[in-house]
Amino acid sequence: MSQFEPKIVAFFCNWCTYGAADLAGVSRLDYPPNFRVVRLPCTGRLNPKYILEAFKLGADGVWVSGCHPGDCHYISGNYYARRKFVLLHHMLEAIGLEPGRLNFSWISSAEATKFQEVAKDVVEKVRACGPNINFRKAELELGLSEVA
Amino acid sequence: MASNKVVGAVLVAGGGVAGMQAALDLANAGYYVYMVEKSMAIGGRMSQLDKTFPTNDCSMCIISPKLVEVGRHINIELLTLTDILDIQGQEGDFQVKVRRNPRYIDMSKCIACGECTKKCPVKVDNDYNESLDKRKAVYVQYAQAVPLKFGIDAQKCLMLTKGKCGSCQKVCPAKAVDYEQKAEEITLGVGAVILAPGFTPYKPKDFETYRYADNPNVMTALEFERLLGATGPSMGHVVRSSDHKEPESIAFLQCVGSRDVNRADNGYCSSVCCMYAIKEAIIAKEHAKYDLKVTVFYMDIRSFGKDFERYYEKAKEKGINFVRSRIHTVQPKQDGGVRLHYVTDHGQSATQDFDMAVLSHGLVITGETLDMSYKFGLKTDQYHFAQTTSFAPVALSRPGIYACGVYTGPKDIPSSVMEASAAAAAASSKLASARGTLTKVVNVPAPVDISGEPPRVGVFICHCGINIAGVIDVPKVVEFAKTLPFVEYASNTMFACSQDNQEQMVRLIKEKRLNRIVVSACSPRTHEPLFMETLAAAGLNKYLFEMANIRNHDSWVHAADPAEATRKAMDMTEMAVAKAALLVPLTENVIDVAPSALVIGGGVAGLNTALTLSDQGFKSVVVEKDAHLGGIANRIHSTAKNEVVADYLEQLKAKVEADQNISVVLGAEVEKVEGFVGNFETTLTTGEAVKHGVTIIATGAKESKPTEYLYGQNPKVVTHLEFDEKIKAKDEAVAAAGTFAFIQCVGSREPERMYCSKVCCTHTVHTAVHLKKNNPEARVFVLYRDMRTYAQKEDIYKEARDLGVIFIRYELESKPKVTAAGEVLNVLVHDPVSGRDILINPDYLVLAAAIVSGREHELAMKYKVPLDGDGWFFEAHQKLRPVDFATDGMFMAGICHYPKPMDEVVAQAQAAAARAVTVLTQPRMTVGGIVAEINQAKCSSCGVCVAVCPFSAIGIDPEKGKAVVNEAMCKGCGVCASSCRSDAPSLRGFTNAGLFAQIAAAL
Amino acid sequence: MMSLEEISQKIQASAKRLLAEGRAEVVIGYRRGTTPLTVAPHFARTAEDCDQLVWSSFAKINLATYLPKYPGKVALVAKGCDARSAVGQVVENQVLRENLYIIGVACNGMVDVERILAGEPRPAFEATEDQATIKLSGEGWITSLAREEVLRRNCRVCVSRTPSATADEVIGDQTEPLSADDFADLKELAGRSPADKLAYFKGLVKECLRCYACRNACPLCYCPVCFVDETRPQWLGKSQDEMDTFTFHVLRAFHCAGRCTSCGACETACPMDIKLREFNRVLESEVQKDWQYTPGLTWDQKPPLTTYRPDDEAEFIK
Amino acid sequence: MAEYIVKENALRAFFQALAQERRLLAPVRVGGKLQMAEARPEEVTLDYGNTHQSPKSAFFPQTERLMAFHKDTAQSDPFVYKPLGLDKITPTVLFGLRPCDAQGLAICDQVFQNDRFTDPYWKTKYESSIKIGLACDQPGPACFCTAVGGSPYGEAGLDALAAVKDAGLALKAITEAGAEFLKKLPGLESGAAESELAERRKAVESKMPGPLDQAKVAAGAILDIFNQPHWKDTADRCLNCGTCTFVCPTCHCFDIQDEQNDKGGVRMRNWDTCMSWLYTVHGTGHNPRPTKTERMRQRFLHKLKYIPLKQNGQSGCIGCGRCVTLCPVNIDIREVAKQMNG
Repeated sequence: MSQFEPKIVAFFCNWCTYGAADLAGVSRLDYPPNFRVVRLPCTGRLNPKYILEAFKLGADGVWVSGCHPGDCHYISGNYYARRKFVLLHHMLEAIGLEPGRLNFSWISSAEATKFQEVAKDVVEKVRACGPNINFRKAELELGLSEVA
Repeated sequence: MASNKVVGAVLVAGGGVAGMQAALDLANAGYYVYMVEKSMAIGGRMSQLDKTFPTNDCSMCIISPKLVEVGRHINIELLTLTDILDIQGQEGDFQVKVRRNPRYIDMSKCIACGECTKKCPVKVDNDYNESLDKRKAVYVQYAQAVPLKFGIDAQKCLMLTKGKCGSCQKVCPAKAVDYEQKAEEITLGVGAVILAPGFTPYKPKDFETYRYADNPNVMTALEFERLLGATGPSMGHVVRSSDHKEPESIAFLQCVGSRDVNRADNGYCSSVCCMYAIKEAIIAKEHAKYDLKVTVFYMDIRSFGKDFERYYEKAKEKGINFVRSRIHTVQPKQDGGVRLHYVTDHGQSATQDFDMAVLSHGLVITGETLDMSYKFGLKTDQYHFAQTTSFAPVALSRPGIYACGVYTGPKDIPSSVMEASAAAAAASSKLASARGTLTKVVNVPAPVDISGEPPRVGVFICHCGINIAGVIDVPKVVEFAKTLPFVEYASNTMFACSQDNQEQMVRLIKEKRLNRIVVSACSPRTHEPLFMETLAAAGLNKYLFEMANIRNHDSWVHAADPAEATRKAMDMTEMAVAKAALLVPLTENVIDVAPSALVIGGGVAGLNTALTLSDQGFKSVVVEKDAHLGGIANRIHSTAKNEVVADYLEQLKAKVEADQNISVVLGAEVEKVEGFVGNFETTLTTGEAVKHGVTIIATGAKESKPTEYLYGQNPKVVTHLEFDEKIKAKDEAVAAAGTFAFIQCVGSREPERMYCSKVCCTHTVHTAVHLKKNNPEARVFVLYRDMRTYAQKEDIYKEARDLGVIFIRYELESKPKVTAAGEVLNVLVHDPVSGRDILINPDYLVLAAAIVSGREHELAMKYKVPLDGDGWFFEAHQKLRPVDFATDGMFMAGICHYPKPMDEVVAQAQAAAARAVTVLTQPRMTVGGIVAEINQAKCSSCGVCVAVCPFSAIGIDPEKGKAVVNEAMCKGCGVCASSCRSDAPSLRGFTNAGLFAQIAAAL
Repeated sequence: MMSLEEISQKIQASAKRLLAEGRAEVVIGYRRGTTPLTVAPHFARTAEDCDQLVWSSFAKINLATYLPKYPGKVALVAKGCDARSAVGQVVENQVLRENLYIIGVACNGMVDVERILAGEPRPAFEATEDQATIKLSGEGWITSLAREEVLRRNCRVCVSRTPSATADEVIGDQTEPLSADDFADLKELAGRSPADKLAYFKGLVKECLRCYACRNACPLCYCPVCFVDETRPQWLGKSQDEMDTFTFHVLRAFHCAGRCTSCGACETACPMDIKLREFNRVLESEVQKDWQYTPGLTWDQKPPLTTYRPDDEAEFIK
Repeated sequence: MAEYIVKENALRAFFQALAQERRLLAPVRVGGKLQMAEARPEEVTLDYGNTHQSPKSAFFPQTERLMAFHKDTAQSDPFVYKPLGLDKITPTVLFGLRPCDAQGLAICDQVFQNDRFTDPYWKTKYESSIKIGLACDQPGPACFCTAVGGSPYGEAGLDALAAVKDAGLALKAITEAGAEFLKKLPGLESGAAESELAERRKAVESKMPGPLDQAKVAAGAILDIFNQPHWKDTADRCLNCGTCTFVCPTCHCFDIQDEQNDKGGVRMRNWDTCMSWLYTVHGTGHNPRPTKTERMRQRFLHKLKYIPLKQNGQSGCIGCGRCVTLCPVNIDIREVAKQMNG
């Protein structure tokens, strides 16, 4: 039986983690192809809605990554982001999101190896959670099931 | 033969952080810049660093935007692999002869795919990694290098040395390898030259004591830095070179090749080693997943910069052990480790074993740099640093040639950056008449109006030779792209970035009336600007562009799974198309800039800023709250270089008075502030309203009033400034006195004021020398905690000791006790070396009272700029933007930023002026593009966006009661857009709709 | 202890005084409701209007909800939680401090009317109360309930019953908290499986009608356009999709994080009697734990999502 | 018409018979609340009071998937909307409808099928159902059916009416369909219910409010009522929360939404509420009912002026009292009706 291949939406800030992914490419550091990257100027741009939206649309996992605290290209963007993440992460796990579905990291543009490690780790964690059934929209699919 | 010709170009030699900053400031101020770099890429030493102190910022992350900016600047011509041969002419009109050495790779063709490196059979020590690992003979200096072009090491290449191999030429998909390239000499006409050649780290090879040469587990700090680096030889994993085992303990040995006239002949302090050692110690402990023991062996910890002392304290809290001692012998151990022999603080011999030792080696001037100084007629000091004065800290002995960075003395990054801006200001001070004469502007056709048109997306999918197509089924992605909504045209291309493809794209955009463009190729971080220019050239608004990074994020990392990689490329293209279809043209607007400055503070910093601005032809108003100019410098006798401050001040004031561009308002302060960059309007307490384009805060600081050591109770106890005033006044009692004592760190480096006042140690030894020279019989005692005579100031410390000044160290826990018995002042101090208490009866007890900030909260609020916890004005970035505020158009200079000596104050003042000129030089500023906007119908005026904006770019419109974005200040981070509960702010280019479309397309 | 009648009289007297002095153009308080166990918000603009102002254990709706952008000078009859909401609104520029006068009332907690009614299926036509009891009567029956036992859940853990720090005046004897919310139930839940947690929280909102009464009753939900009403992009469907509903509650709680004063207006308004505060409490506990922040206690505090500390803890971020 | 008595000990069998015949909707306790819901015979309660929510969702659910299409070009009819569910509607019996609610459904029926429009989803469900009322002996403090032309023993919209008698039921058929249905039920005993019901009706009605005078509202010009000053005062209190519309048996507004993903799309109908800003906002951003005053006024006018105008004087409010009880700020339609009448 083939193993479950999760679909993961990743949100990277342009200046650090997106750069780390670029560098991982330059360095040919391979990692699983399970995620799709949405490039943001800053993790501060990440509206918590986007995370919920990704789950609602059926993402099995979400990965958010930006500059280390203090390294923000926009001075304090990721400090504000971090507070939002603290609340959202706590909230979602408190109401029953499986730990491992929603992942956060700080990866600087020089940390290609950390990028590779975290990428692998995120995919494995999400894989272990299994398909996202509980946080996806059903109404539409219920309707579709009648015509498909 | 003097000519009056003034050339509006400047040559900057050295592409390190200092050279880059100078080049950017000049280019942004209307001068054409030749940036000459010896190696294949710019970036300098900073590109080798893992982190930077005291913020632990990732070094590469913070310089790479600067690298890219320099690399892409239309008015900076980057000459890599280039040497300067000769400088002829004089200030205003130099002819600089340079030699451009061959790279053997055609830069216009190289796509940096790395195929050549893969195939190259030659392995060479990798200098970027301090020879800890190997690179190939054809290589790129480092992954983020600018220009991102490969080059061939002519000394090692088999083809170039032996005429055989040629494999790189065979595999290069872009046909970029050219073994026939030859060196060429060219002459550049420039008005001024800035030299920023930097340093080389001291090589402890000959220093047998440290066993560096024969024990691989004794490394230099720069090697260790590379070991810590994520791109280093062990990818940040701290292991010993000998056995790749994780060390259990590491010793840092300070002052290797510094403060050492015996072996190294380097009497100076290298200024940065204490801090980088602390940093490396902290990072090493963080990297180790176990309890790594780190000990730093030091003579004095010199954490004198902004936030350095706290960093040192934090290191102690983290368990890093600090031992005051100089290691005299390093003995190798069987297990590969070292046994250190040293004498303790209390005079006892001791040994300790470590698995590794790191030598904190100093910064030295290379022979090559020294040769250059001689050749170009530039005076140097005994340590080969270029000579400058305190009042003209970036001007070299030959007019028209300026310096910045370590060339003039050891210093850290922010000081180098400050000097770089200062050098830009100084270098252009005589060139103002030629500003804008040699600079280029880009002319683009007016964009076509696409309003009302449905999206017509053009998709270009790049093969990147075999880089993408070797893994991804590109034709399949093209066919898929054609099925996506709004896609009008899709095709594949061998190299999307090639000149012919750009032309093809322009043609297709026009022919097929494409109004959105998607390129699936490499990283937007490197290539987006290029394609945006292509759109502009085709008459399309450049923001109607989106990229899918199917190379770096796909083919290069999923080579093992072509099917999944292809699927991913399809998804990524779909995401890009989905977002692109929702893009709208973004407009850029121009706003007028008032070409003048308001300088707040009429001290040395403020006046120098105003004068430097005047050199560039800009008017300024200097507001001074006192009734006279000069500030705190009025009370200082002389500088560390023995320059008399009063004479200097007199000249300075006279120059300011005579200057038509400067008007001074005395006895006034800022009452009210309106406006923003380019258009400030400040009302002074005198009622005068000033319109200005930029603001420079130079409000200075104060000497604190000590609350201990009988200060204020006994007339013999005085502060530094009070004592200086006596010296200035040639006080007879001082001249007659026989015994002097100085107590250092009075009110500094204490829990409630955890910073070093930076100037006191130097000022004390300088004064002590003065006293000794005036009266060799005088007995002078200095009671100190760590002597912080950094850089060449160490010489004064040595001179003081040579003259017989007695230095006694004390601990914070056992401060000297000062009592008075009648006329007699008793100073009792415990000497840790002898273990005895020493009683001194000085005629004068001089206290190095802490320098304290003015805590200018009100001023800060008015200009929406921040103060740090100690009340110092808080710069935009501690390393790379030391004179800028995060708020555009706001700058700072002098000791309102942090205590510093006169030369650094002057440098910072010139730097502030240089930074200000980059704003003032354009009569109009372009604003807009990717900035936030507010949908006022959705705004509740709750103020969240105002509070979170890092750049104070959002305010509440008092009339409408709704938030408004000041496009001139917005940097496009989007924090407002994600913080607003009702989605009133939107970040253009990264709208909710666009991002939702991407998310949906991803799934 | 001051009786309800006395408190009512004092409110009336204050209201009249404030109107007469021009300190307020309207006093927002409560009047008797048209059915038992209810009060109605009352906007008193004249002295006669003021005579109808009352205080009762049914004054559970948070009148601060009316404040944002309310024109002119307003006096607000406020319990502790209501005053905290008003303070938050001032901090968030919804109300001008100089246009607001807070008539604070020492609150002894409001009663849980839904619970009382659920326990008494016979139609009640009258309800009376004194300090300790609520008396309910219908056709041929009368029953009395101990007030303490039918308090709302949020009132049991209220730590700011009397708004002494921020009110312009306080009526009634200072009341002390019964206890503080120790979030013990949430902590217990946190230790359970994700499936259990999800079942609990999804169960809470199973009956949600998406009427958004909770939002409209909330003093913090003053956005001109709520995220659920966004149409471009419309990211929350309008159907009874379980996840859309759930997302609404999660996001609403998120938007109230560090701002919610546990006034319970949402639960009061909810026609389905959903324990909406459970969502808010999850974040309330986190905000308290991480940033030691309690909203609405002072006029100059910065809501936690509008600020940061460089050393904020976030150990879950790799 | 047929009359029956169901003794207490025969109740269970009666409900079993109902459930056997059709899908049974009846008052049951759900999470502490009395609701009209799909019920097992043993769950049916004859409790006091009205169900928490109106029974309208039996025919007009809050979300109703109307049509769907798929995008699979390999299958037939991609991108073509096909109706959903019409062929899967099961005949239903509603037991325990309060007369006020039955009246409410009858009003909705006029909206969903009339001489201009027919809504197949409503029509099919409504017409295939049997509605058995349960008369109301203990009206609550917010009940006022008698004030708006109804009665706790009213028969409009019902096929049969029952009342609790000795813990059992007295039951009579009202329509032919009702009579037919009851006749088929096994074990139902005939008995004299008609007179019992008539007598009880009088007794209960006498305890309830008399007719609400709406003469001036009926006669008045809409614009005059529009401009009455009392709206502002009520609007001051109104939160626009829309609770009233969601619980009202005669509120029937809906919003049609399409949702789609990469596999296909669904068209669904969801309850809407005139209390919402979104209800009237135009694509331009203009909103003809910009504030809560207009929105709240609209609802009362709809109930008390527009429906009577369109449905021969029938009040759009049937006096169930749900909005009065559940309004968080105690806006009482009885008071508003009085104010509207001058």
